[in-house]
Amino acid sequence: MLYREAGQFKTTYVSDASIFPLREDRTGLILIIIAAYALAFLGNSFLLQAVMIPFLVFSLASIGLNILTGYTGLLSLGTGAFMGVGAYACYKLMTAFPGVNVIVWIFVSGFFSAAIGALFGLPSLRIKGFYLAVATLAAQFFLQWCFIRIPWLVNYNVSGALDAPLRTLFGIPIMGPNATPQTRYLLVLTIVIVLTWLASNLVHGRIGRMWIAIRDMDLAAELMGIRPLQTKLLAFAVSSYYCGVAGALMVFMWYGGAEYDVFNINQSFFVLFMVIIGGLGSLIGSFFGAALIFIMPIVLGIVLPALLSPFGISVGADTIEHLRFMIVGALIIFFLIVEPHGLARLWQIGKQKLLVWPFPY
Amino acid sequence: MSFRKLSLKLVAATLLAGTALPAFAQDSIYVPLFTYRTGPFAGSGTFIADGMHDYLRMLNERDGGIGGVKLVIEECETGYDTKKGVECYEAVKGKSPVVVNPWSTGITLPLIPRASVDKIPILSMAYGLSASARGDVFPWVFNPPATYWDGMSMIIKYIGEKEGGLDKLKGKKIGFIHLDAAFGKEPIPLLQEMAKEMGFEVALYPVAAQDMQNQSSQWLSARRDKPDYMIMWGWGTMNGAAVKEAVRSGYPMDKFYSVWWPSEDDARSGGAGAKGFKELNWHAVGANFPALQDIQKHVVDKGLSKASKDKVGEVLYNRGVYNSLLIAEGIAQAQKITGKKVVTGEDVRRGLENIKLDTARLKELGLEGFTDQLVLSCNDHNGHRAAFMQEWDGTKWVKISNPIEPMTDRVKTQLDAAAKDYAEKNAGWPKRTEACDKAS
Amino acid sequence: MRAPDHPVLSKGDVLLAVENVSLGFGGVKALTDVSFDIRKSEIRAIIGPNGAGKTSMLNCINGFYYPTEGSITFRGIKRPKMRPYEAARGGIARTFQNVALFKSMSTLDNIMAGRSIKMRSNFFWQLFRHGPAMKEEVEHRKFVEEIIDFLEIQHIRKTPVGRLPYGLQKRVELGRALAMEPDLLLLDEPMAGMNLEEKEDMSRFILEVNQQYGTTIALIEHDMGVVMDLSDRVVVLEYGRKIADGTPDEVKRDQRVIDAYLGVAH
Amino acid sequence: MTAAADSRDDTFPKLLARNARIRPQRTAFRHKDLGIWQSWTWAQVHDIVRAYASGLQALGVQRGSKIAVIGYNRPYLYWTIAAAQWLGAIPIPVYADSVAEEIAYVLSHAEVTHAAVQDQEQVDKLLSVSDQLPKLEHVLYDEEKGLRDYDHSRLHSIASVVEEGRVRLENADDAAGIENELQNGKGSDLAIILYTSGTTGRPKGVMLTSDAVIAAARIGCDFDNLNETDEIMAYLPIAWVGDHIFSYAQAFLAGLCVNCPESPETVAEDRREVGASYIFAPPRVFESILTLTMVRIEDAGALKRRMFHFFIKHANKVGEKILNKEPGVSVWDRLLWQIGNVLVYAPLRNRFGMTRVKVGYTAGEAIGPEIFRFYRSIGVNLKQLYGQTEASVYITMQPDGEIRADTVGRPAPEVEIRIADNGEVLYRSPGVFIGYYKDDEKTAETKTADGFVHSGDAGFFDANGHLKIIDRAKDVGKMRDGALFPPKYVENKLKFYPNIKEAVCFGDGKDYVSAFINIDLVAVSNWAERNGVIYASYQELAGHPRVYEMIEKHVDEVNRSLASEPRMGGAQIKRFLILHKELDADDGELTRTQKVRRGFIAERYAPLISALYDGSTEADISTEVTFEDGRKGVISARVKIKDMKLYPVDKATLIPEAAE
Amino acid sequence: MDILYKVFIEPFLFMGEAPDLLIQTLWEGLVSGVLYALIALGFVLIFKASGVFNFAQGIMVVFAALILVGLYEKGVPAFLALILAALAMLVLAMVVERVVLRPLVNQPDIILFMATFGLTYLLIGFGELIFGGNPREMITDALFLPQGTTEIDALGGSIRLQHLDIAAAIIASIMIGLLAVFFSKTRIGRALRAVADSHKAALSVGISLNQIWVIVWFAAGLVALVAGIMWGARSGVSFSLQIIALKALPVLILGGFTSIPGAIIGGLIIGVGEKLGEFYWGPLVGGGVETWLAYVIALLFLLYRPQGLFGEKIIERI
Repeated sequence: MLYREAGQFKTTYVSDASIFPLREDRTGLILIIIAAYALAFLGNSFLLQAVMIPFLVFSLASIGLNILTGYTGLLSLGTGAFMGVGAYACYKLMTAFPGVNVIVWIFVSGFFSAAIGALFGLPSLRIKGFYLAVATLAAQFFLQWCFIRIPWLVNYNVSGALDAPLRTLFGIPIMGPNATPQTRYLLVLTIVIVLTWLASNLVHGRIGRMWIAIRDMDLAAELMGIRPLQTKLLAFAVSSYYCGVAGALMVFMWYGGAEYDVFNINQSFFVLFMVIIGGLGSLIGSFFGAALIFIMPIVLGIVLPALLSPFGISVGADTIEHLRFMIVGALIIFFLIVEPHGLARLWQIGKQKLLVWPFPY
Repeated sequence: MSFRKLSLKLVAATLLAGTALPAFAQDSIYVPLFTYRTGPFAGSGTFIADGMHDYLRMLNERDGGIGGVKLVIEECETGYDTKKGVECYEAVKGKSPVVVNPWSTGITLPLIPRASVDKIPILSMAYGLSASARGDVFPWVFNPPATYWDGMSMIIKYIGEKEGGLDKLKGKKIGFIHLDAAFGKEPIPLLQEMAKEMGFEVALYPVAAQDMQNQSSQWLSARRDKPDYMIMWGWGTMNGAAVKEAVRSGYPMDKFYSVWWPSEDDARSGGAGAKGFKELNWHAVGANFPALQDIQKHVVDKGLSKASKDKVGEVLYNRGVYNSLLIAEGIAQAQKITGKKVVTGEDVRRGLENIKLDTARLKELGLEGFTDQLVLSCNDHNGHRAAFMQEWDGTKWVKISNPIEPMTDRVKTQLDAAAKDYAEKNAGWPKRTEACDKAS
Repeated sequence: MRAPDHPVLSKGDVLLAVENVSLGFGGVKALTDVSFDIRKSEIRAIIGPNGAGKTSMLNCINGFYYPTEGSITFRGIKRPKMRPYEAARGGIARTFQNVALFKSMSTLDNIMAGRSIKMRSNFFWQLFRHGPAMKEEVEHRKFVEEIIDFLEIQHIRKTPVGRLPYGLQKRVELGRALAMEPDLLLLDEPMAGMNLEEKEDMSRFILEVNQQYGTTIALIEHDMGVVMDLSDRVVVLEYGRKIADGTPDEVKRDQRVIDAYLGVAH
Repeated sequence: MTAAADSRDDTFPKLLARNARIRPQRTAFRHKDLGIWQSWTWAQVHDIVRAYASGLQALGVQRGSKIAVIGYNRPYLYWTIAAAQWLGAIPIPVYADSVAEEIAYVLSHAEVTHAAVQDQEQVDKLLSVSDQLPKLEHVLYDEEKGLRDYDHSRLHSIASVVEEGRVRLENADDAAGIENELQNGKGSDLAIILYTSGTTGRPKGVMLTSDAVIAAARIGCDFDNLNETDEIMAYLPIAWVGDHIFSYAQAFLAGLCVNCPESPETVAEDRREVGASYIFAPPRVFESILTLTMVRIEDAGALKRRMFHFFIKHANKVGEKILNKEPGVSVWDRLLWQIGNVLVYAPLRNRFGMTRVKVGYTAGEAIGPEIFRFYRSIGVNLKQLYGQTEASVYITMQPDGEIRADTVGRPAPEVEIRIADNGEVLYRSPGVFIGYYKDDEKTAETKTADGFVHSGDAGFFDANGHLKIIDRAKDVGKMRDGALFPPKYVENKLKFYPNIKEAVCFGDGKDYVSAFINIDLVAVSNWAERNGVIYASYQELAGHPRVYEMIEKHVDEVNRSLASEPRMGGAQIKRFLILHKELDADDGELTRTQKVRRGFIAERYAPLISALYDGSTEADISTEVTFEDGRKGVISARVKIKDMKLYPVDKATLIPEAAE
Repeated sequence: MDILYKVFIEPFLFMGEAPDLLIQTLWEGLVSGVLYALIALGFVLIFKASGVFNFAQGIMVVFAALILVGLYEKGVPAFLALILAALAMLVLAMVVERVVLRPLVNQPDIILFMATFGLTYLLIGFGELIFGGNPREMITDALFLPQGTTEIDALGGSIRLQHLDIAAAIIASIMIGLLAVFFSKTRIGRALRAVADSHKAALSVGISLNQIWVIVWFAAGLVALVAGIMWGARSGVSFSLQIIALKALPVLILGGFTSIPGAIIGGLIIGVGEKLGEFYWGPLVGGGVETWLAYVIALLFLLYRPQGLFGEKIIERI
């Protein structure tokens, strides 16, 4: 209904291959980005700090896992650990070379997780499906063990934890306790936008096609000359890069310090939920998934007491938590039944409906 | 209430979430309690949460709050999960809390740097970052009445006494079974330092969080290493499982010591064999104190508590009560110093620095003999108070020792080094600018 | 288009020689001592009753299986044990008995995926989708569009292949194989499950590929009419053994072939 | 800007040269090919056509040569026309879907020496009839696919010819020669021969001069203010005069951009992609779009469906008035239309690819009024025109603000029209043809001495001076009293009512008009349900007195409307009956395209017809029918006949004389 | 060289030096192996018959045990509580079939896998809501499970065998035996095997797919109940038990997803392997290797034999 695709024809392959071929989509995207930036100046610190920053961080991690699981079809349960590698690498780098701006290190830290990710991706040549999930579980538990066991990683901190020292950009604190949620949000937002753009370039090009080929029919892909190992490893590396950066952002831009425990198996599951609920093989789905899985419980935590209190039911924080669990669980099942291809598919259907409006198809 | 109104309310609630609710600030004091009644550590968390809540609730019910100002008590469920803990912090931050109790070392760590920025004191009672005992470096963080280092030094001291002097420890082997996390690993440097000096040997048995209920290898190793003593730094389900495994593997329970976290349930799970298991404590168990009786009367009997009557007075319940005692005292002191009725986080920080729980004050509070006296100051945010040893007799904890003073000198050096290290590593860590109050 | 280090073959030279190939899975012998050759620019049919080992033969040729005995010589070079992608990069493309398309991709992307081995722009440019990456994308798109045009599938260019009818899927699959610009094209039952009209179209495409690009084609097909019309030479397998080899007319007259097809053994 | 051209630009190649001069960078042609819209600017087109002409010259094409153009809408085929005209040769476009025999007839009739065709398919057709075409020297093709191994001694790809031409043009003499050829072209030269696919007999070649075509094109361009920013979709057969005028003549004259679809299957999608601003389609295209719309909307959710119908109803009420900028639409109605525009009309226009439509035309046959109104009410400026190949299209057009569904508009500028006694429309305009190629007899038959052309259609001017076409002139009968009897016109009026599915009228040579009526089962059974009419079978329903009552009302309305129209009053229906069975193609009563086979019906139902004219009130009939399973059976029935009241013919409404 | 000595020589020397500890370690390994196998068995049952990788198996273990203990605490006699707990698993199986499996039939594996994730969340929330988050004690006495220890002095030391562990091993063996009989001797069991091969085949046996799902989920629920009792008796009933269920994954990998004997043997290998690893090699790297050793063992094994211990060799076809 909002679309006027009549007259939007393509006269070059470049424009035909563009990721958003329709003007309306481009406009929408720009509006969303503007709104996201505007939020930095409109939202209160709770919204920025406890909702938006983690949402963006998880979106980035979901994009990472989506590249691996959604696009390449390799199930991974090691996301948490790969995020951890990024965080620890970032910590080591920025404390070892405090002279270099931390933003650089955030981007560089991803390369370390990429390397580790590729290493644990090696078995993927021989192992498939749930079997591969176990290989990544090995990564998850082994790396997590390394985080505790190697004090060098935290510069022998007594607390055994990562902390976020003060770092500035043009004299404005961007990390550490003095960095306002606003600056951190803007930084995270920018990083996420840039990385999402790059990811979208990748998945829409040759590499993306190779990944999807491997996912859809790996044998056929190989018989077409696509090297399975290289392609899978590349997916592992790129995926882990995103997870690594997300991990660094999580610790230093959101928590402001964390123990190894935040990279546990639950974190891996959490991101996997996001990817699947959001939609396998969809970047926008990663955002949807992160929104649903992360933000919805927060909203529930706020809404449930308000919902129950008028009826004279005052519930404890723990009951709310239990209800949250149940509702999230039920919603996961519900969404899978309603749309097994995730929210992204719903979004796509919605867009398609708008496109063909008023017709149903 | 019509559905329409309800939904409007919902919308409003959603919109207002996390924003400052000035109504609180007018005539009440907002005290958020971070609790975890869910998750793998709920076994410890539930009792503490009950104790914390009930004491404050009792003050509201009995006295109408503190200094005539009602307390607004709100629990925020963390599930011992850092992510949710940080979310809780953000959620309560806007409501001007006078103090936060993270109740998890993992949550405390990210909050420490924020405390001074947000002007909210953090009370991490005998957990968290040990170095935060240094009030001059961490003006906003309090961890009374003792640090884990204090605890470790006390246990060693006690063992030494039992052996007939610390020098007798030479050649002994001490096993340290701990949760494989920052919390469990914190005392290791001190333990190893003492081992070097006193000539005993240390064997470490880390237990990963996901393997808390599967400790057979650790205890098998203990059988191999045959340590003379076992010391445990455990949390949640780990404690109970450890006691069970210790019994199963036939480890002599009277040689098994723990820091102050195991509950009655934990000890009980070892069955009859658990008799002799010892842990540190700094406050009494049991409900035979006027204040606790008041809790029974005003809170539990009225059904305002989640705790059942028989749990009142259990060790972790009383631990919660102690925590709330500190909160209440901090607020009361703040009111005294500032003369204001409704105090802020800043005031309570000053109040906490001026805590002076001497015998007279404890008696006044109806807690005579409940705990040793505690005095905090501008520089000392911990007190490094003595604790005593209690032993499981098969049904309850029995106090078996006099207060054991920590080895302050030893702990102090560790502490100073750690505080310095922390400040250095966190480049730009602010120098204390908050003025010190003269002890009143 | 091929790398120049290969010997240049002209029409009629032996492109691929299968010598005494046997293939076994555990105890089961799929192929026994099969030898034949495929000559440059010919259409070579491999026929035989069900279970004769035809698909196994193709699988050996493109490196999916490695023969337990015997050897395969491609372009005059005896092939070492290789992975399928190496065979593909060496110039062997194929289609599959059961369509093996990338279901979630569009027709265009499927065929573009067939160009993957020809695309060289590095990861960095792929990240930005600019410069060489875009240039390359456009160049190959042109090539792919020619294939689309050739196979007359313009109207389904952007349709996800999963939604296409079977006949069109087969056509897209052929397009994907053609995108590799193969020297040797293996077609595994390209006309299975097609109606007459679709078969005619497909036959036309196969012939045109063969004639226009000089592509050597080896095909498995059940429709004898099609086989006899299309192919230059036919090899007949039965129970994993070769029973006949020759021109369609020769094969048609071979008694063993007649027996095999008329069901003496069945 | 207007399409006023330099007076010297009297041929299309000259117009092309002018376009290359004044708008070199504007896109002239687009063709969806290899996935994208390949584009050519006027400068490029000029360049190609010039080289092409030179190449053709090398192949022996010269002034007066005939060159056939066969294929779907492809830029190179249009350019073949231009290149041929450049050399003074005469292009002869041929319908691409003609079978080889038809092509052979046209080509040999036109004595074609060269042919430019689209692809292998057409080449094969030509080769298959090459023995009938001894004069055909060279065949050029656009798409090489499949033709590689053909004998190329007489076969050339257009690209190679253009290339050859380019090489030749490097030679100054050849270049000058080509320039000469361009300048030698005159407006009075024969520009093109369009073969009309006559319904009967062999196709006739309509010869048109450049002057005629340009004049006609200019009429259209000026009328609707077409200019170089407009886009047109070229998807109708290039051999059809409409396409030639719209996609070629007007494009060259006004600098329109011509868009060629990828293939016939993708027209709908390509149309949407391009979003042309100037569209043309025969009524059946509009009809099928509308039908598809209605079918699809029925699959939509209930809410959406209701919203759709609500707004369409509203549009029906005020949409046309708003489009026509008529006064008298309330603010509320306008607002509602705007809301509807957001929710329904604009999205619909978008789906139809009509978002950017400035003006759209339909012609060829009568468009259903409701279809016509539908498009106008949702804001598509759709108009009707009446035209013929012999007139280079334009005879009448609908000016803005005077658009009505039931007329084809006023005479187009510079067109004179008169109505013959038998109702036939005659016209004279600058666009009329020279004559039929090699058929002077027919030419003489069609063209009067004073230059008027017999259109073959019967019609009349209504009170507003708009022409109304009623039927083919030869089908219009005369009643015994000499009054006109246009059966199709009356039948269409009847069929306008949803309850009437089919109607067959009789009256030629009779005293009065009578009619068979077939009820629409779906509509009438709905009506029956609402009105508590109980029936057991179609036959019973058809014979039900209340159904008769209802149909009688419809017939009465038709009579009243006929009475108010000039010269139509005599065709009022005096007696009618409702048939007891549905007319069915299986029984041979309808053609497979659902057209009434009047003669057959008259024979089969002879007893009924005689009853209609013998005054009886009932008649028995038994007919053989074919059931769905193929069995045959006999249905017998007694059918009632109703008499109608006739309205006096209003003599005041005189026939307005032909304008201009 | 020192490190090589420590890795390759010393542990074996130590094994020889203290054979009692070796035996004890092996025993401990076997016991936890049996328990892993019990959990893995639940996975296998469901995977075999419905192709669903049931992540909720872990929480089902906790849930079953909690119901048992919870009912007992409410005063229900122990064995009645046991029956009621079993019935609860039947109800759960029916609800799962109706609400989760039936609407998701024919969806890809990963979707069903995710749905069991949702189920896990649901059960955690529900369980905690009803029973609270506190750990409980298994009602060992009331169920007449043996307690106590037999100490065998042998091999220069002593070997301690927990009666409970022995009972666990015996009960697990009985369970497995019963399942084997069920699968091979009963009509339903044969149908289940048929369904593992092809869904159509199952229909020919005259049992609907839906019924089969209920049956296998119920069977898995019973296995979970037994596993819950055993683990609970060992280390208490708490929600953190469900994390241990993850250990069933490497077990499954080793044994193959569809093989019951595979699950048993895999469980034993993993159990013994990780205990040996932790006990003899763990100290070299600071201990705690148990957390990942099982996965690494499985991983290495997979690289050697991707189809698992008892899986058919995969011949890829196209």
